[in-house]
Amino acid sequence: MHAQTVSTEMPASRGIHKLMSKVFRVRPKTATIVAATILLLIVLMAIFAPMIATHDPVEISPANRLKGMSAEHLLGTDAFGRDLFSRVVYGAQVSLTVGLGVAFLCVLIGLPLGLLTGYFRTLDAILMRFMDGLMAIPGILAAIAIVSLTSANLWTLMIAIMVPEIPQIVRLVRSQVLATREEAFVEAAVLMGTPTRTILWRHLMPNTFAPLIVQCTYICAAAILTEATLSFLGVGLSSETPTWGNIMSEGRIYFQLNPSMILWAGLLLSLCILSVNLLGDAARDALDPKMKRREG
Amino acid sequence: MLGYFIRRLLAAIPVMLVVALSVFLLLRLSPGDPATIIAGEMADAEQVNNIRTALGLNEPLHTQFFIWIGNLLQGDFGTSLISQTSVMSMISQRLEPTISLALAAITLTVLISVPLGVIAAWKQGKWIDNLVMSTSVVGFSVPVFVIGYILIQVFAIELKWLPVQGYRSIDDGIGEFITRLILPAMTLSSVYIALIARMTRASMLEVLGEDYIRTARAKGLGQRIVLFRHALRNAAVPILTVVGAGFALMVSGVVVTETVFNIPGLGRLIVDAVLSRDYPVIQALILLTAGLYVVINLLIDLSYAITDPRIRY
Amino acid sequence: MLKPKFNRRSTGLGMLAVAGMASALSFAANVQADTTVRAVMHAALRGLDPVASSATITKNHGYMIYDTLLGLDENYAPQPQMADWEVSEDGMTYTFSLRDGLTWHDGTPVTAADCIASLKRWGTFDAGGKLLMANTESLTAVDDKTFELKLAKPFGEVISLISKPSSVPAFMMPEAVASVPNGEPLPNQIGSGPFKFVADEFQPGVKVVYEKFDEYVPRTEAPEATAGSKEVYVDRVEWINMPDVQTTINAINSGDIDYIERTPYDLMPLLEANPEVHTAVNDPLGWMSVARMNFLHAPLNDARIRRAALLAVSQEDVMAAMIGDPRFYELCASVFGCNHPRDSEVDGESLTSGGDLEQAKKLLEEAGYDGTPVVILQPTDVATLAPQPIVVAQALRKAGFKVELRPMDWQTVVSQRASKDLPSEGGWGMFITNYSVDALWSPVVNPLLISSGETGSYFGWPDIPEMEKLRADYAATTDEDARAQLVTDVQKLAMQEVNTIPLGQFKLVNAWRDDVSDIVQGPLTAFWGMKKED
Amino acid sequence: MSTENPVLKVDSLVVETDAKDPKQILKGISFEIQPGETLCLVGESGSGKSVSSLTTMGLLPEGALRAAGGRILLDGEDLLQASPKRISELRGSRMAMIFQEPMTALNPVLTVGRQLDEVLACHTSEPAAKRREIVLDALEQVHLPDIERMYDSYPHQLSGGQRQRIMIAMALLLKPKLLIADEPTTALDVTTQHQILKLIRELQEKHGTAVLFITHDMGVVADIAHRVCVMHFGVIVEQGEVKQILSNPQKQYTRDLLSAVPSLTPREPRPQRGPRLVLDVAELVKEYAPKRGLLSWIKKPKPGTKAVNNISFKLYEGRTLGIVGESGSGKSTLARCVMRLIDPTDGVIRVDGQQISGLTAVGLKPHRHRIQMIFQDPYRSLNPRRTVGDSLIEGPMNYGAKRETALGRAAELLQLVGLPADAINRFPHQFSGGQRQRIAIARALAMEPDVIVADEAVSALDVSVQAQVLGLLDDIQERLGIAVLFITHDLRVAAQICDDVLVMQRGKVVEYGPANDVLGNPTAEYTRQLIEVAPGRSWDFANFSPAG
Repeated sequence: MHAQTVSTEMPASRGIHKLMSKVFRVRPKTATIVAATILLLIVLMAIFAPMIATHDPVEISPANRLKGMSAEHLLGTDAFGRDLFSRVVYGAQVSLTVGLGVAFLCVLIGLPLGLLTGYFRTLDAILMRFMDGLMAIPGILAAIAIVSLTSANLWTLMIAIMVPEIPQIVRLVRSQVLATREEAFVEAAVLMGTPTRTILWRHLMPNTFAPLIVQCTYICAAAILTEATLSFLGVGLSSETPTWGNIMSEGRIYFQLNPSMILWAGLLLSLCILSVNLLGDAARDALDPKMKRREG
Repeated sequence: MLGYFIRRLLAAIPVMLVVALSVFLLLRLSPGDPATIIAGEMADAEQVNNIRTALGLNEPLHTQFFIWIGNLLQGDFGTSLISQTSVMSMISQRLEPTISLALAAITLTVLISVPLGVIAAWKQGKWIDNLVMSTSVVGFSVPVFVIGYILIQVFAIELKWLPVQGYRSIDDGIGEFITRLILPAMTLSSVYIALIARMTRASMLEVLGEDYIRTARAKGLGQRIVLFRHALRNAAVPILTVVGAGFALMVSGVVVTETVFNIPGLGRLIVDAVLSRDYPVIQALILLTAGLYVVINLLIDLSYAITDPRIRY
Repeated sequence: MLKPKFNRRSTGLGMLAVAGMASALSFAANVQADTTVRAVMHAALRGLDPVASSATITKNHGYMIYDTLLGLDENYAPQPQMADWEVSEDGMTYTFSLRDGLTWHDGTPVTAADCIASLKRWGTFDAGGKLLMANTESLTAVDDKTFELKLAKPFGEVISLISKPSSVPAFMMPEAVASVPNGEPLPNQIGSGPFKFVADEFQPGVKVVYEKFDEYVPRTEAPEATAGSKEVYVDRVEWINMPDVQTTINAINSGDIDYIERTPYDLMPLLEANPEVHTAVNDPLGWMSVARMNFLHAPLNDARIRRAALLAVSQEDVMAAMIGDPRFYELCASVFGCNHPRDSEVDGESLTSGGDLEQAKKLLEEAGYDGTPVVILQPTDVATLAPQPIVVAQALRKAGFKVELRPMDWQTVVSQRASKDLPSEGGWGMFITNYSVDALWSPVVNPLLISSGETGSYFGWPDIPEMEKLRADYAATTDEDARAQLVTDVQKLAMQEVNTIPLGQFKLVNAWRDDVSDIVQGPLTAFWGMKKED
Repeated sequence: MSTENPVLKVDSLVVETDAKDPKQILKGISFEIQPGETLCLVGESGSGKSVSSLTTMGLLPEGALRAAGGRILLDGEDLLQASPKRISELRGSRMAMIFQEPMTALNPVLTVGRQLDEVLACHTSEPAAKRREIVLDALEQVHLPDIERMYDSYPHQLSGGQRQRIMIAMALLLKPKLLIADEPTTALDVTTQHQILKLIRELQEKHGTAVLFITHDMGVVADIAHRVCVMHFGVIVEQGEVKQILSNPQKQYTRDLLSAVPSLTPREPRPQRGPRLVLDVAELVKEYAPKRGLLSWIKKPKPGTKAVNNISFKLYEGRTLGIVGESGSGKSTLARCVMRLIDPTDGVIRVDGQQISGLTAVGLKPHRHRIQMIFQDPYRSLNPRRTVGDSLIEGPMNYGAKRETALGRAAELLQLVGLPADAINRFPHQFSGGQRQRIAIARALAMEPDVIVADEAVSALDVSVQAQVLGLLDDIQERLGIAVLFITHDLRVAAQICDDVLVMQRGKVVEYGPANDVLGNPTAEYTRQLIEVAPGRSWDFANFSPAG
């Protein structure tokens, strides 16, 4: 029984999604609430950045560079004399845009592809070879190549982070469809003459949502991290656009002299990812039918 | 088993073709021209064009692709455009540090994360479970380079227990080799430990609910035997799968760790190659990692059969 | 800021045994019989052909394994190195005589034929070399150790070009090596310089290893810049590439490396607090940061708009953001760089006095600037090139320009600046680079002044016949007064046409551990003359 | 018997959920078992019978349930007071347990011998060679063939019956005083079940073991029990000697339970309703291609497995045809072929005269609605995310019905299957299994089919619910004249509902004819054997008397 599921093409990678979604489990409820609160605060900070920030985040003032904390510059200034507090506040915008944008676009592209490959065997055979190929390219390498070979703007950055994630979504949806299409209620729909597109849309798609939401939170967290990593490697966004990644990347050489230059951006970044991960865990607990059965 | 192995290898061919083609197109269709980089500051158009011709960059795209693939099939990965050394030798120079780092990290990871995961599953809901699980979420959430810097600051600069950077080959003495590997391996494994501890816990929880665990308990077996002999082996397949899936994570970590600790490995080679548009090196490395990914996953699949007698290929 | 902590030993709670073991182990492996200098250079050596490539690190590599006919002394005056020279009465024939004892690394003697081939090859790559060859009628060997250069017309720069250290020095290679076709790699790394290249240990992007060339016969004069004795006192030199400056600083503080070629200015406090590490400026001339505009496309094809851009910029801002520490930069409006005989800052006053926004706005208005954005290529991965575009962009915006910063890695800048397309279609409007001052210091060698339009001139392709005439006049005359006047004229014209916007002159800080000594001052890091305690 | 010292004495045992607001699962039950005696705990799902056994073994799921009161005395020792270490010692040596699912109760990654050996290694200090001897002897005692090979086998290499024998061998390895058997035969085919029950009885007599036997199957009770405890919602409703309970139940609940057990005697033949042939299956074959090896293109192809091998039958309107067989007989494959959920390899299927076996998906659509299906698992046959109403109108709307019309019809159908009209706006998880199966029936009816295929439609239900659903099907058939193809492994159910019966074995027809003839007077050896081993065949439960 097990052997059968394992022995089909590229099983290890195919199993990942099911597994990934299994990875995250019960969290104490308070952690979820704290996570949601933190995330909400970060979102609010991003939205109201113009009101919260004390300075223009890109306004340089070389005479005031590398100043410590003061009333004028709450977190001090960076190597260009830009106000760190304002940059950190504005940085939330990019990180959240990248995280949410990548997750959303991945679903937008991956969900239909996954539904179709899960249902139509011939399409599956072709498309999944392609997806296997994409998956075999380590994401970070693809991202480095895409960003540095084209030009680094928000779109290319998001595309670069997205490309390696899409096959993951396709696989997840596909495996979900493969499992669900065996369910009796789908067979019942076939017997009632329900057209295929309706079966896909009405019976199969809603059953992919639970794992999809969980997966999305992890993609979101991973995207935010990847943005920071790309900045670290020197292939991120221009520092004209403040992001937590490039704040840390530019501040990292001052790590021993003035740790606060990366501390705050790093702390917010980690808190943000942590919250998203925790919410993912919570979503998983809430949506996992197995957990429900156990409770019931 | 052999048949399965061969079939899987055959199935890897289209995968590798997709990889090769995507990488090739990505490189050739994006802006940036290695010839201008080689030519340097003062070169004029004619010199650049000479270089392009000498490098074969003036051929039509498909010709370039087939020449490349043809050479690949003969085991020739080409010559670096920038340093004019053979790509094979560049890769083999860089292989040892990366492999040492990866193996050290995996060893560290398995030694730490599996027992942690087992204990967390056993003590589900207790404080130790919560501790393991929350630390592992943090492990995911802090960028690898931050972890690296913190470890350097604490263990190398403040405590001076370990060297701050660099790699020494195992030929230079095992002690030096190991001391220089500890911090990078810890850095690299931070994410991995988190992932595998969680997977182990999840998989163990799944297994602990199985009937045969109840049977084992009903037989009056001790907790340790139940956990490690009966449960862990059955939980192994998903854990192994994640070990394989973590390969992609590992590559990302390697690139960053090698930069932070100045380890002359493949991770840095690829970043350098991308930044200098060294097409043959980029192509070879991405193909290599993709191939490695396929092979690792194949090995992992084969290892299922060792842990689980039900699986026969 | 936190105080750097070097000598403070934290008291570890337990695990002392582990610590002891670890440090014992690391000591054991550091003991080596030979003296090896481990240096972190400013970049990784990739290209190995110092004539075909103008990369600075490749030039440094060239000075390790190759020698030059002539060198420069402390005062930038040409001195004999491999050869002595004589000039004929009419100034049209130069005779070079090789000194005794010169051999290639493979043991064969250096001959006049080798040098002629090398000069010819250099003449096809280097802009100065091209200029020399354009004025040369013949290069002929008189005997094994003597050769003649005959000029076709009067030309005053023969010796200064052959002795110049930037951007491509005339390195001498064996004839077989020098006759390799353009575009192909050098067949080997055999030179006659003080060091031998260890090919087996070369790891592109990681490490280069040089060994002392035992048969090298140094000159007897004291070492001075690229002239004088190049006697080597260490057995090996290793250039180690470190991509992370933080790691580099940690490495020199912990003794893993001996020398840093370019110390990150902001991290100086970490080194200055360590008594075992010295820091100093060894190249008094240093570098110049320069902005270059694209003369082909709107809006920068209008001299008034280019001038407006120049007026908007304040060097102080650029240098402060880039260097920070005022000890290591100075403001300099000369297109030739400052602190040498040919500097002139005429018409660049606004640059050194904080910019002149009012005048810039006025000029923009006069020129009828229509808001076409200035596309600035912005490298993100090189510490000494990343800050300038950001500061310049802000200055231009304040003057009323629309600016589009296009972030990319430096290598993309290198290939994109060759594009003559419209800025909106993959081309560019401005990029910023750094030049060693010795590559800018005369109208002849300064690439930014070549104004021959789309052929022959540097990226940006200015077409200013008047400038070409001034440069030709300069090259042709040897009269010092006339030359001084021409320097001023060139500066004036360059400021009017804005061949470049000088952004300031800065110095590189070298750092080394105290067991290294006797470092030769000069335009590049010399590993000859350098001593290291065992 | 009751005068001896009981092996197990459960006294006022209370088990509740481990929560802030605990709910009692066992509400103070008491019973005892004497040596050599078999006590059957019988009850429907949720009665608490399994919880009693798990509590005894100390295997209650931690953090979910806990024993809150009472005593469990094993040989006079209170297990609820014993330390976990002591319980561990007792498990396997003094008390042992066998479980319902032989397929999952053995560790799949360890050899059978190793798993048996562990018991000895853990509880005794015998040397390895001696242990092996004991294990082989135990395997011998449970009548396993080829015990040396068996010793080194992995569980997946054995059949369900063999695994259950291994479990029994394991349980009895140290000759425990008490054996707890929790539904040990439920997952097995009747033939195997018969053998396992025989084996348990044999070993019990041999060793004088006390057996606590948990089952929901009255047939098994009749065959094996000395005494019976009937449980319902955590309470022992009634206990006594088996004869007494079966023939003279005191409590209404027991009576209902017994009455719901279908009789093995076929019901009276019903009159033909009409001559209309609604389903005609002729020479149907479903062959699965052999697994293709690497060298398949050079080797001669191996023959495939014929899951359905040349089956023909006819079903007239208003009639019920039962397809009966053990697991693996091909009956479900047959049903799915008839439904065209899978494509038959060969043969003809006609629904209402229209051949549907060769049609494409598009060609099939106009005919789909004539034949509908009811699935086995009521929890999986309804889309959990759609309301009952949405599920009911989906089919009619596919065939052009207006939403309002379809909804109206759905409400009528819900009423017809005995559900309240407001069920239409609710979601499946708000209903019990029996109710869901009613909804599934309503959904099938909404399509106004001529034939309904019911694939093990009642086998997942408790016996009382099963009786209700069967009654409903009968009623609907009466009213609407629908033909039913009823797939079941349960001869009792088949006897109760079918007009005709087709017995399948390994894809082939063994016997086909009117139910009376096939079940009442079987001609085929296999059919006879099936009836022979049906548990409780000697008792007529509904009439509280021995079968006539």
